[in-house]
Amino acid sequence: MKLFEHMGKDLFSSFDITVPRGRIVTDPGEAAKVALEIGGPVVVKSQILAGKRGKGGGIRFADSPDQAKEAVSQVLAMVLNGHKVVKVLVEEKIRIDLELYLAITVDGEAKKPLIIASAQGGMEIELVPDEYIVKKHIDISMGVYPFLSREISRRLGLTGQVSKDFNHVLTQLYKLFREKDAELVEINPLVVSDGKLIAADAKVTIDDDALTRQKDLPCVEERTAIEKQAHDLGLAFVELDGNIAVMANGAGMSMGTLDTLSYYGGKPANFLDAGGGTGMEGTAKAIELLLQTDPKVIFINIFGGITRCDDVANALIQVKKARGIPVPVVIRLVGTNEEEGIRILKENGITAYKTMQEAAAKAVEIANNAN
Amino acid sequence: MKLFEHMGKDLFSSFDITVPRGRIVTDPGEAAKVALEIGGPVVVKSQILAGKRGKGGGIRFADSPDQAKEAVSQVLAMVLNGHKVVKVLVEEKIRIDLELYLAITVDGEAKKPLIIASAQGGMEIELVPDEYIVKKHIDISMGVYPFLSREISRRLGLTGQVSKDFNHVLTQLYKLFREKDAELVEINPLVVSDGKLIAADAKVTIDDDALTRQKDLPCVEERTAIEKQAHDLGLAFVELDGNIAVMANGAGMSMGTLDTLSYYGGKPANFLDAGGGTGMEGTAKAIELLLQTDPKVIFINIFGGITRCDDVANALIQVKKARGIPVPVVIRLVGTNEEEGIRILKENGITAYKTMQEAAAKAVEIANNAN
Amino acid sequence: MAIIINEKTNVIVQGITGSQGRFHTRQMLFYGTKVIGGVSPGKSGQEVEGVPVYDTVCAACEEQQVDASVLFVNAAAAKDAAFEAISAGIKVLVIITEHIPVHDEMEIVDFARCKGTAVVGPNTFGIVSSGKCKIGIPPNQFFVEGPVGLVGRSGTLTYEIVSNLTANGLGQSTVVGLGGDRIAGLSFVDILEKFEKDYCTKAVVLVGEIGGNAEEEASQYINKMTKPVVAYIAGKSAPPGKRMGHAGAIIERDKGTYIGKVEALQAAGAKVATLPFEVTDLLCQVLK
Amino acid sequence: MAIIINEKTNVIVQGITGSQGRFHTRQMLFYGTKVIGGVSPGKSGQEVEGVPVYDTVCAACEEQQVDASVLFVNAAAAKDAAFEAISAGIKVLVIITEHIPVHDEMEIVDFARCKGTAVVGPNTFGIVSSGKCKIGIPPNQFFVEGPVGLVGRSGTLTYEIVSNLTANGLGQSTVVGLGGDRIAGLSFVDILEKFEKDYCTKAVVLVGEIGGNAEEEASQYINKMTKPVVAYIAGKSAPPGKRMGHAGAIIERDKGTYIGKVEALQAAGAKVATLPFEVTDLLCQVLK
Repeated sequence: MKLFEHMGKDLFSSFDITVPRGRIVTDPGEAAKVALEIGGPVVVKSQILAGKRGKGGGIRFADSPDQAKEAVSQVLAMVLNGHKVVKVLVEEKIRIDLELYLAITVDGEAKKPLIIASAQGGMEIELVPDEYIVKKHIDISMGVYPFLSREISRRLGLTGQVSKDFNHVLTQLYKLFREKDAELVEINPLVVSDGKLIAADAKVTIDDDALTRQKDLPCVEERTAIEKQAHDLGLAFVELDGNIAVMANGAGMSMGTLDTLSYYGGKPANFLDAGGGTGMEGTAKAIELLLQTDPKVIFINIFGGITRCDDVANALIQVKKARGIPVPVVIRLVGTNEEEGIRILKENGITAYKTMQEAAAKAVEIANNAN
Repeated sequence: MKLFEHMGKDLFSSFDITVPRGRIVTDPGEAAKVALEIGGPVVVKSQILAGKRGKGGGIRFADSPDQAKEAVSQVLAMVLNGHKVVKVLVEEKIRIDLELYLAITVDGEAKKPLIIASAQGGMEIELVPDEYIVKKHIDISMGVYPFLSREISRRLGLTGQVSKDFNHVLTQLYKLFREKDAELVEINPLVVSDGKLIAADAKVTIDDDALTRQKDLPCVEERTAIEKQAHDLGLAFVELDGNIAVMANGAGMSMGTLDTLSYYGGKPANFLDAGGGTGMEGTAKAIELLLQTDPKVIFINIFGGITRCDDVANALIQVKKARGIPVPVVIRLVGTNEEEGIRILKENGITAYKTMQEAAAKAVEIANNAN
Repeated sequence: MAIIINEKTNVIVQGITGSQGRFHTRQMLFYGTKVIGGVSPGKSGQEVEGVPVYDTVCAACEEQQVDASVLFVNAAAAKDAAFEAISAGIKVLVIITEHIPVHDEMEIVDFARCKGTAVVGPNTFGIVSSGKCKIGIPPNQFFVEGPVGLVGRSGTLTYEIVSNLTANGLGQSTVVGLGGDRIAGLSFVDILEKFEKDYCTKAVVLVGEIGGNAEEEASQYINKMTKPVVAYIAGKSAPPGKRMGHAGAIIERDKGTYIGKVEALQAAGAKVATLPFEVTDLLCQVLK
Repeated sequence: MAIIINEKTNVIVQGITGSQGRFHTRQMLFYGTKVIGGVSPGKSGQEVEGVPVYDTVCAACEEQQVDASVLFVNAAAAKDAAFEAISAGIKVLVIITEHIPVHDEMEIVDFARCKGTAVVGPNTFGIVSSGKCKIGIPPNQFFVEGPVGLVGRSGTLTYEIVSNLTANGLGQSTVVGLGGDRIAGLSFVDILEKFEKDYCTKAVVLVGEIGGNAEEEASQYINKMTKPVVAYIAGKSAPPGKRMGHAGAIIERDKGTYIGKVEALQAAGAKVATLPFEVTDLLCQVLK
């Protein structure tokens, strides 16, 4: 779960990492008030979950409360990277002497937390050459020790008080990372401002699998309506832009199914991993989800392990009887209780395929002929 | 540094380990007040740092405030194991269904914290056979996890709610052990009282080397006056009951010196490890300490490594000139700046020995002839 | 022979009294796995499918040598259960549990590495040394003895390929599921090293996915292997930036792309199948 | 040969700009130790006795291969410095610092064990492979090459015995100080195992102390050794229950008594000297 910038900054504050003074507003009038309180030039920042706001015009500067009001009313009218702006952060404009980059993330290959830092932070961090990026793994049993931030400071060229403050920010950021089950905490830029370190931005992503034990965090919904339905059913669902609705069981199998459809020239409408042991009711709901994508054909590819083929067959028939399925269904069904599943389908006039490739080719043929 | 029981119990409370209600008192009148507040039978416990108070009569029971007053006045008059009682803990008398033993200490061989537990806690824990004692090491990088307390619960035969409470007590006790730099935390007995776990005693020893970072702990002074002087000088000093005052450098060397003196039939008056690099002033003060033990002879055994022989010689001469040394001095001096040290001594009429055994034999001879 | 587990491996099931634990204990026993005990706090004295249940792992270890443990506990209890098994000195730990928080996974893998425990998973289907021992959840019928070592991340995709192999007369020495989460105990390279040494394994199949760079790392080792390797990488058609179920299956920037992985594997001498069923054909070629 | 360190060992000094660090860097260089760098945060660019100073251990490691590090930092900084060395992959860490909190010591030793770093100390005089390399603080002049391997806990007591050996023509292969604190990295057994394998070591001296049961554990290994062992145990005359400087030198209940240790050693075939200077005589006997 990604947090909005202002939520990330609230977290930073609670972990004693300095952020610019400011507040979140939802209308231009409030913005003027906040600017007045701050009593100087302010920055107006759209709160959306996508990056590259600056380039899209989602960040404005204002020297007076009136200007702040004007800027906020402009930003609130914007749609950035497909996200409508509904909240805006108004905060003091800080002096920028140097922009650092600092992030902690999970490195799957090393199986450890990874610190990424650079003395060339700011908007173009992706373009900074490797030799200006410092990467250091953290032993999770040990945590962040002063020596580690001394080493990073050295590589970044930080000295004196800034280096000491950097140790504080890194230590606290790691504490946040650990205590809040973050997958990513990122400060870009971490600004050196009159000799002090200030987190001018905040990107925090929380591990979805840890949300049940992170109850005091704000809740942010990123999914589309249909993805949310799938998520609530415990299914992994991603919308795509094709016309073959796809259900398979297992993430790798689902990807393999998309690949096979693409190989035969088809365009999947979605990725849907029905997982293992979803049962008949869950499978029926998954099929209903597929119908919402308005496809030309439905392709079901099941290799029954925990999943039982008879459950899948019954689910399909149930949906068909209950609400009708207006498009052709191509189904491949092997594995646990295969015979029973095939029998149920046959009784209802559906012939199941034995191999993924035959079935995929058929589904693509139907979809392409329907155009 | 050992803490008094009441200090240990205050710590337990702050770590959410239940202790009997009670308060510390220093006069019988207060005791009656506390007993009145508690409103039932109370226990009166002398606060001294030695064990076996119960056997020495340092623990009394009282059914009324008057009895409590009487008991406290008795206990305050006592000297237990050489410790004069000046503080008494008055607390509720709890129902005892079962007495457990639970301790966490540092295991030097395994190099890890060690949990020691028994279902046969109480006064005679030293006599409980090994098969009724559960010992479990803790991986310090991991800490105490529920599985560990489940395993200990199983071995102790605890079940249900008591087993869950035991997990809580163990987890919190380990937290205390770690956060307070304890060498030992011991609860004996940990009482099962009406289905609840209550720490009826508290023994907590804090690592002396960690006291500088444990500033919020109470300060307890256990040393004799002369040991305290030595400690303040950075020297390790232990009073013994012989008549040969001994100074050596290094703990092993100091012990070896005592052993050698004993071998020749001598009785050391003390153990004094002058350490390494104490310098002339420190060495002079160490020699003055030796004089306070009122010995028959002073034996100085120096193998100069960091310690410089000329410093030792100068220190000895300085003390001799400044205040006189009323007893013979036998000195063995080898190592760093040996020639210079021997020359200084010779100028002042003292002949240094080359080997420990010759010197020790001589010191014993002098001491024994002086009787 | 086979790798990691064989017909002598004594296995315990942590979480044996849950429905998954019960079901798969039965399936593992059917397969011939020596399931010698189960652990479920507070349930000691019970039996599941004739297997004795203990309160703790130590209690099980007091009775018999335990070589491996498999976790069917829920995600919230997984770290405690894994630490319990590792602390008890069990050398193979198979973690079926999915949705374990990633910080817990990092801690488990770190502690296991320190103690010398091989962790298969988390979020894995398990490991099968065909005909000898199955630890995990794959359907029994497809796994028959033979010369192919297989390592993959996804369960059903692996079953798909294994069943295709078996249908074409190619049995397996050992099939290992690394697990679908971003953090996994054993890596491709760990498994490839073991297959390279295992004299029963004549050829190796690697079933990868887009995202991360595990396949690129594996390629470096494949370059040094004497045994032929056939690979399939899922996710060729996945759009960038979208998570596809597995945490691993996400492409960020230029890292972990399908093309990058295929090129690395081919440069290392592996044959790469475009679709899952082609793996069998390529294997037949390299085994000739 | 010798154990743990030799004439090729590249050494860095952590805390090189302190007075102890400076003094002993000079002494080690005199002895012939290859001190190739020092670490002192914020002091990079300086030199101590011609040795370059770096801000961090990593900075030193970027310049040259570092085989060992010796710590002269204060007790409060020791854990951080030790973790820095271990994290950097340095395989021998000698911790001279005394008064390190025991919890920090447990953490250091645990992390080192996990990473495969050999820790000598804390609160040790160090280690000397005579004539080749000295890491630590013993006076240079007494350590000459020869056939005796020596392991002890206390500095001056060890110097006493070494000087007596040297005076009688018995040089040393390696002399190791385990350190005087309750927690030590390497144990007697670790060192005895290395001496047993080292072909330059013909006989071994163990200098123990009352308290703990390290000497009892060592006895079990001595029983299996082919090389002769001579031991001296300090503290025969120490009264029970009193701490004698070293945390180890405390006798609790029946554990760690002088008699218990001597009996264990003798039962294992070691010769036990009653007084320090007798060690030389006993060695002469066993080396004949």
